[in-house]
Amino acid sequence: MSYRDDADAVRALVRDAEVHRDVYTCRDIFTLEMERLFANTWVYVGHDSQVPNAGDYFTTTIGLQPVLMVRHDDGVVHVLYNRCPHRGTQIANETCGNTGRFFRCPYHAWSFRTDGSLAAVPLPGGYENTGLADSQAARGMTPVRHTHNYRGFVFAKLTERGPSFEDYFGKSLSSIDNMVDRSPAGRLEVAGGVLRYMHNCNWKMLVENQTDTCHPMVAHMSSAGTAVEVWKRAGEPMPKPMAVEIFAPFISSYEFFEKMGIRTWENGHGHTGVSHSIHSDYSAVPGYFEQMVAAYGTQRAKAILDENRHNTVYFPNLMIKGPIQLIRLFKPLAADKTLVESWTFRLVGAPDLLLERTLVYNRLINAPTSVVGHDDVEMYERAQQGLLADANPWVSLHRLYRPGEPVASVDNGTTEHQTRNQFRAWVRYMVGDAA
Amino acid sequence: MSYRDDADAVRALVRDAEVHRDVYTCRDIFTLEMERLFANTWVYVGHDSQVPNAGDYFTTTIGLQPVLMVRHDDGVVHVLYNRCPHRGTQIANETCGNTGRFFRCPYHAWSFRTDGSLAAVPLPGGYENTGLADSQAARGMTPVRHTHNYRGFVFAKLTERGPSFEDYFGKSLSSIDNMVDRSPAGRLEVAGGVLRYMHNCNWKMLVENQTDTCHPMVAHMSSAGTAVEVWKRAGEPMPKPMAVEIFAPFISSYEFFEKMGIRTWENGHGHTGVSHSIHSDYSAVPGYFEQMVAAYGTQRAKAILDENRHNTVYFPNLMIKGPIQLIRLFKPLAADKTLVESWTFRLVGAPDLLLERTLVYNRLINAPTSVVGHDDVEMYERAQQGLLADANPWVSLHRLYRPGEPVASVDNGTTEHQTRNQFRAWVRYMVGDAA
Amino acid sequence: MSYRDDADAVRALVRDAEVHRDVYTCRDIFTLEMERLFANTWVYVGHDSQVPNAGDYFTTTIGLQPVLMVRHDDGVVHVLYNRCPHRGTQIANETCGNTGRFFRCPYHAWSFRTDGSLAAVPLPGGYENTGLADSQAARGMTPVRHTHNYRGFVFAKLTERGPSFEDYFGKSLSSIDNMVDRSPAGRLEVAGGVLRYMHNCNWKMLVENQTDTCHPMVAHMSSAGTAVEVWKRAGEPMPKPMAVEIFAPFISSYEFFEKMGIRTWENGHGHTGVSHSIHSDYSAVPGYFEQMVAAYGTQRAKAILDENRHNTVYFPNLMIKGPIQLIRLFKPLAADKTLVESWTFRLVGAPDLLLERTLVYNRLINAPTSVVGHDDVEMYERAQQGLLADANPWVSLHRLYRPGEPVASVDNGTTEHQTRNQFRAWVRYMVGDAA
Amino acid sequence: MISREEVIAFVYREARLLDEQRFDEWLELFTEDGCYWMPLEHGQTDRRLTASLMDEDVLLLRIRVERLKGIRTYSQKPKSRCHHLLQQPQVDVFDPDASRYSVWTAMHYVETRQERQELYAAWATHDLTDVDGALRIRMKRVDLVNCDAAFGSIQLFL
Amino acid sequence: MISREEVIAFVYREARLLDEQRFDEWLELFTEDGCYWMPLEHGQTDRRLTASLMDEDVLLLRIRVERLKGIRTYSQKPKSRCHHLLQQPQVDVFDPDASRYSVWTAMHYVETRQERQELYAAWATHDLTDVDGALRIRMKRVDLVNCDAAFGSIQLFL
Amino acid sequence: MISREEVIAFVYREARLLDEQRFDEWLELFTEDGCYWMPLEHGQTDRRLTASLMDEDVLLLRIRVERLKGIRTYSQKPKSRCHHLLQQPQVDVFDPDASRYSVWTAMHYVETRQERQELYAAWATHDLTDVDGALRIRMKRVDLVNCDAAFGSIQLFL
Ligand code: FES
Ligand code: FES
Ligand code: FES
Ligand SMILES: [Fe+3]
Ligand SMILES: [Fe+3]
Ligand SMILES: [Fe+3]
Repeated sequence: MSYRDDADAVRALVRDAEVHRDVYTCRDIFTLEMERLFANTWVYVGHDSQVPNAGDYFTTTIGLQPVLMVRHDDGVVHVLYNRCPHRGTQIANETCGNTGRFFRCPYHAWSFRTDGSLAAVPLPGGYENTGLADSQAARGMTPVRHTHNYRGFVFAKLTERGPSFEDYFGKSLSSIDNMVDRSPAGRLEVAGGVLRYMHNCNWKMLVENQTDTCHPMVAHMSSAGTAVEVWKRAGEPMPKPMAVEIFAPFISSYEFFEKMGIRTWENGHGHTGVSHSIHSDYSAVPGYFEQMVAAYGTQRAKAILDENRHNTVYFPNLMIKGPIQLIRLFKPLAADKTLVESWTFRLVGAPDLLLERTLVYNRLINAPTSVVGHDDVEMYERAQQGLLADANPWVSLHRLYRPGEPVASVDNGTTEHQTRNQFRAWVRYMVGDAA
Repeated sequence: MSYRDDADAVRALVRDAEVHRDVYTCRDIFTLEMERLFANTWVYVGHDSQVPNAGDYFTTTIGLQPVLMVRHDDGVVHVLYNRCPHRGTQIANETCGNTGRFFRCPYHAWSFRTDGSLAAVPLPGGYENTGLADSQAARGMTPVRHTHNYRGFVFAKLTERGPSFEDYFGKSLSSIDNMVDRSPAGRLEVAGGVLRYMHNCNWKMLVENQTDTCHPMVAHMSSAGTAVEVWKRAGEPMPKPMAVEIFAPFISSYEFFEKMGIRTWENGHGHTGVSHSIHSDYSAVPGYFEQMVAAYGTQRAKAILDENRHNTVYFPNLMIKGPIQLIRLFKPLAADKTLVESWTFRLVGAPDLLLERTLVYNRLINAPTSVVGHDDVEMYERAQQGLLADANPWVSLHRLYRPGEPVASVDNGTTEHQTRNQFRAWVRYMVGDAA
Repeated sequence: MSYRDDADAVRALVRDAEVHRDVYTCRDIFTLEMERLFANTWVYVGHDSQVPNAGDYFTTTIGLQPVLMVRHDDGVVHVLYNRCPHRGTQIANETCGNTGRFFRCPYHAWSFRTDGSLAAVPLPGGYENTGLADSQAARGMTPVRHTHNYRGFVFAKLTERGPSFEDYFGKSLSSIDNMVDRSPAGRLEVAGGVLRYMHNCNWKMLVENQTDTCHPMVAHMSSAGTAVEVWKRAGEPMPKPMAVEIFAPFISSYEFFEKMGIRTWENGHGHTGVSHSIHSDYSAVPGYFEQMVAAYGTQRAKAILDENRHNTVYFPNLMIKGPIQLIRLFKPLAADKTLVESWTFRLVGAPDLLLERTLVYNRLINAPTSVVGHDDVEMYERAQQGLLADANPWVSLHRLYRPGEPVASVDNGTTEHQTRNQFRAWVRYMVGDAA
Repeated sequence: MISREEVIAFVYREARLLDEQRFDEWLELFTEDGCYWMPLEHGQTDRRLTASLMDEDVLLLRIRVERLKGIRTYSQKPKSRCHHLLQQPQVDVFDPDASRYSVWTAMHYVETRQERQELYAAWATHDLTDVDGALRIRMKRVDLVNCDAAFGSIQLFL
Repeated sequence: MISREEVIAFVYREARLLDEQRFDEWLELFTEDGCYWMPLEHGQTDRRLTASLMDEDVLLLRIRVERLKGIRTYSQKPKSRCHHLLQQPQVDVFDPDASRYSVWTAMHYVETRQERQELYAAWATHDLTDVDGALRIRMKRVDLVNCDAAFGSIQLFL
Repeated sequence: MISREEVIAFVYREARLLDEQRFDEWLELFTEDGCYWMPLEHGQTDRRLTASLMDEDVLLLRIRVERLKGIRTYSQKPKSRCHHLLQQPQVDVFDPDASRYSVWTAMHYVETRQERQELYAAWATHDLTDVDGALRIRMKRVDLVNCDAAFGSIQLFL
């Protein structure tokens, strides 16, 4: 049986409160995810602050597709396939740079404007009446079909299929709004550098973990628990070190996580930390509140800062942390290989101390050298192995499942509803029902 | 053509005295071996002396299935899939240890009794009326369907299919009996540590080599031959070094191996060394015979020690050497990748010198640093490459083939009958005829 | 859809002036290339000067098939599958050597004459009435179906299909002729050692590059351009260093390459440098012309030396450079992996200085440490990645395309005709139309 | 008085303590305000507003060391092992009066766990000082040759 | 009188002899009762009732060396090559009176054959003694950082 | 007067210049007729009629160095990085009178670019001479342990 030609087989992988392990381990499913999920959903590409000036570019991937994001003369950010129409050479090979007004292919010097259109070809006479003019090659570097720049966050959809940007994200954009609003200037800038962490597991395990509130007090006891213990043994030196302030909430009680709440939205999006989160009790940053009040007035400033969402999942593979100005992109490389990129932002107009804390958080939690990261990776990689066991092919997502639960709702913070929500969106795309 | 859906194509791979190279090189065949051969036969898991006390566990694989062997409170050894019913995490990741009365999953702290049953889940309220109770997850860590502990040797069969333990092994158990009987106390203990050797070849090449009596005097001339020669040049110092005593028989004459005899049994089992073997002439171990006589009486003791079987193959992937208390497990990892584990045993109640000799043997013959090992691996890995040649896809197993040869018989020691016997069992399982 | 069972799908991969990227990236296409292209065409094996004496052998591959070339007692060079008919062991594992009158398998000592026939088996009695006599095994090491030794260049065709040697190569042999004729003795000898360079790209990208005359002035500006510049800055020391003499022509003008001309032949063969080439202006080698005149007379000697073909492609995977006595073999290992072997020759009877220059050329242009090589590999490997972009699956081969262009013709040196020519031959073999 | 030989010997001893998993003794090699820094960028100078792979004071280092011993530290079941191979350390700064010693050391670091083995190539820079006659680490900086690459878990100390 | 420098030089020379495939000369570095030991376990102490990867007296070592030259040693057609990279050896015991010298050396060992190349990280401990003025090996112990991992063939000497 | 210590220090410095990508300074270490040689065969003696992987005079080396800086050197977009790890160099020839110094050095070389990292094991032989009081390289010979293997691009200098 091949999943490609059997929608029912794909449908059968996702039950009300269980999923079949093939969604994590099967190579064919991964291939279909690239074709049906990552090509038909709005996938995060990058932030426009990475390409501030005309000619600035940033190379990345959407699923396994090589693309680049470039700022055109008119200031608009374009997303192009990073592929020469002549022989297929990747035009840009560095992570970022400035290409001036043109891209020039290093193989035979075809050149392209920063909107992808073909600018010039050496010895053009050689192409007269050859059919080139009518070929796709003549149109230059193919642009990605749909792109949308939402307050600096650039998303792209590779095909005609799937919903519009607004329909796709709907209310979930409120999490991006809150992160941006936290800048007195209402602007974010990528800052500090990206941490890249390779995982030998399926990308979905990582996405699910973002709203998995029953693992911190267990899996992170070794890191966060030890941190608190060592600090206590040291006589609780004050002011509480930033590191301890960051570690400690990871081992909050079940009750803390239950009360925090989880909100789910249409199309697989959702977030933890409806009422509060592990980021709620960070010590104040001198001067910041005043800047916010100056920019927004007291009431609005309070409203913005009182929002303490924990992790917001933008299905399929982006997570953002508004209160700490950090996003994580889960890049699928193979059924059992995922690259995690953790990006940090500066709140334009806010004190450096906020960026500093963001960087400390990223280093302590998301780096390949991070003890919290080690805790999690161990779980993912053990699961990737354990799922090879054929005797029980089902993964349980029963926690707080209710028959006929609504797509959009707010639940007890320990529910697995958001993971179920992701899989319900997942299966719609995988069987091609997501018009 | 796909072997999966074409029993005739699979049947055609095994002729009376030839096999098609696809059985060694084809990835699809390997996958089917995991599903049809390793799941439906009795496969060796481990020895119960590795888990002497309640809570002791040992992790391993059956085919590619992650399992663990654990001693339950009641003293019974259970074999469980090493996989959490929640999200699939491997419960135990170390080779061995003691888990106390419970296994606890490191991800969300579900806990299980050592018979696999679910003991507790945090926040159990979250699972009321969710369907968990009726799901397989509620039953905990899935036990392997069938297990049998034969005089300490634990075997398992993953499915309902295939014969009972007794029917499957029948008379071949006599080789295990002889190894155990060699202990005055009638007990074995795994001892000394396991040697693990990675091979870039198909697992069957190794199994076949166990009863391949026409290769030692050729392939091992470089090691055993040199050993004898160096010893001779040194003036044959006496007492003959244990190493020389071990190496020398490898280059015995063809006649020696012809006379040794080979016995074949039903279901692919068989052994070399019916009348004598390369282990026959080891020098006596002071005190041992007396201990045996005390335990069994002279006649029975003699009978036990006169049995000098060389290699007994327990189809599909175990080989035991009774006279030297050593077993080798050939773990299939891929069509062209095999891990060989060589385990050694102490004869409880016998002199340490016996274990010492066993360890010297294992080190000189089975270690990744062993010259005899180097001789053999070179042959396997060359064959794995040579079999890519399409011109002649057949492997010859003609030696001493007789049309209509019986399954169970005793033959000239240089016959390839046992390899044919293995493939005849192999094809029955691979086409699903082995009820 | 599977290309194996769908000739139309394969046909659709090659358009008049475009090819689909699957020909470079698809694993199934690669497998079919091994079966239909490399098995049915005349593939270069080696040069008979590598096995001057009886018993001399050289091991290599044809596609992925392990073969060896060996000189038999009668002086004839045989090409045999490097595979023992017993269990499949590779008989010879070293690149070259002398096996005497027999090959002896290292596993069970079957021995074979150097024409492959079975010479002896130990304990032959064990094979009486076993069916061995009637099996393919009894015929020994299988010879490759067809071989042809053309002036020292040994080619082989694995199957019955495909044209005869003469029909296959036709006029293209004139390039080999010219290389051999450049020896006053009319003989070549492999000399100096082979450079082996691993590429993470499809083999065809390399073959195409051999007649790609629009890339040097672009891609090699970094190496050849810098070489000339550094030499100029050094005050153009004279005599011009051999290295500069070799590098400089790489950045010749477009006009130079346009005028050079490209010739195409039937069956995918062709060459650049009809009128002149980058090898035309090397400084004279003292004494060589005199030797040529002595051997051939003035007129013929001039004719031979005035022929300055640049690169001649012998489809599918050989390129020869007559004027510099160098050949490159592009060995396919996987859809995205290719081993390039660059071999050099001595013109028997000519001054050593010619071989010296050949070796300098090979080192500067074809070594894994060569800057020119680095330029090219970067393009291939970028293309292998870029071609993963799905948006535009077509590669453009439009340059100087004319509807209904003849197979055999001479064109402007910048045309992509030869690449189109290769793909037209390619598709005939891939759909099985090449009787 | 500290000699150049002692400075060099100190660097060798530091690596050996790690390989022998004597982490508590290793921690004692740092001054109270000592620091372990692994930059994310080549030639990185900023530690505050530029990310690093590691930038740990003694408190954080102690947390790591204690965690490695933890019975519920599952990523260390089974344990990782590490192996350092140092080129002869080069003493770049030798200033006894200021009690400043800076040592540059090319190194390979191998970390292994179960069947996996990873090799990292790096340069270590030790800023040492003399605390009542004994050398101590003010700053150990480790620059990976491929600091900008994606890595799997690095669980012990380069 | 043996100096520390000579002890260290000896360890370097031993490795170089192996890399230059001068195996006969290498054998002569061992005392008659000399031994080469590669334990299977970390910190292994027992050699008799615990398995080892190698535990060879001079007879066994000579068998290996002779085998490497054998014309029918097919696993050496083509030959393997090895390469040692040693960190500066540390003299742990220097006792001329007892003629005992113990040296600890971190090392990388690369063994290559055809297209394969494997790297092994290990620590060597040389127990040396002075035999009429020349250093000899009583025991060369090699502890692999991943001694408990599964290995392919290791055909030459670490 | 050149000392053995200076000869050894020179070899370390040469490798460090490469790792720090100070290629122009590195070039100046060669004499005018200096040469960099990487043989293709084990124990190769002939340079003229036997192929080599590299056999470069100062002109060719300068071409490489200039190319690495080139804005159109696409194989260096992004840049490669290299890392040398040297075993203690052994001075095989020390002849101040003839101004000849020959040093043998086992080394590992790591070259990395993007996500790729390759390790090469080799032995370097430096033939040095004294040019008005400063050591210079007459010949740097690099023998790879697997010189006959197939390699991908090696873009910098071992
Ligand atoms: S491949 Fe880009 S110009 Fe030719
Ligand atoms: S995965 Fe085991 S408890 Fe959740
Ligand atoms: S495999 Fe060649 S003789 Fe047996
Ligand atoms: Fe976590
Ligand atoms: Fe054997
Ligand atoms: Fe080129």
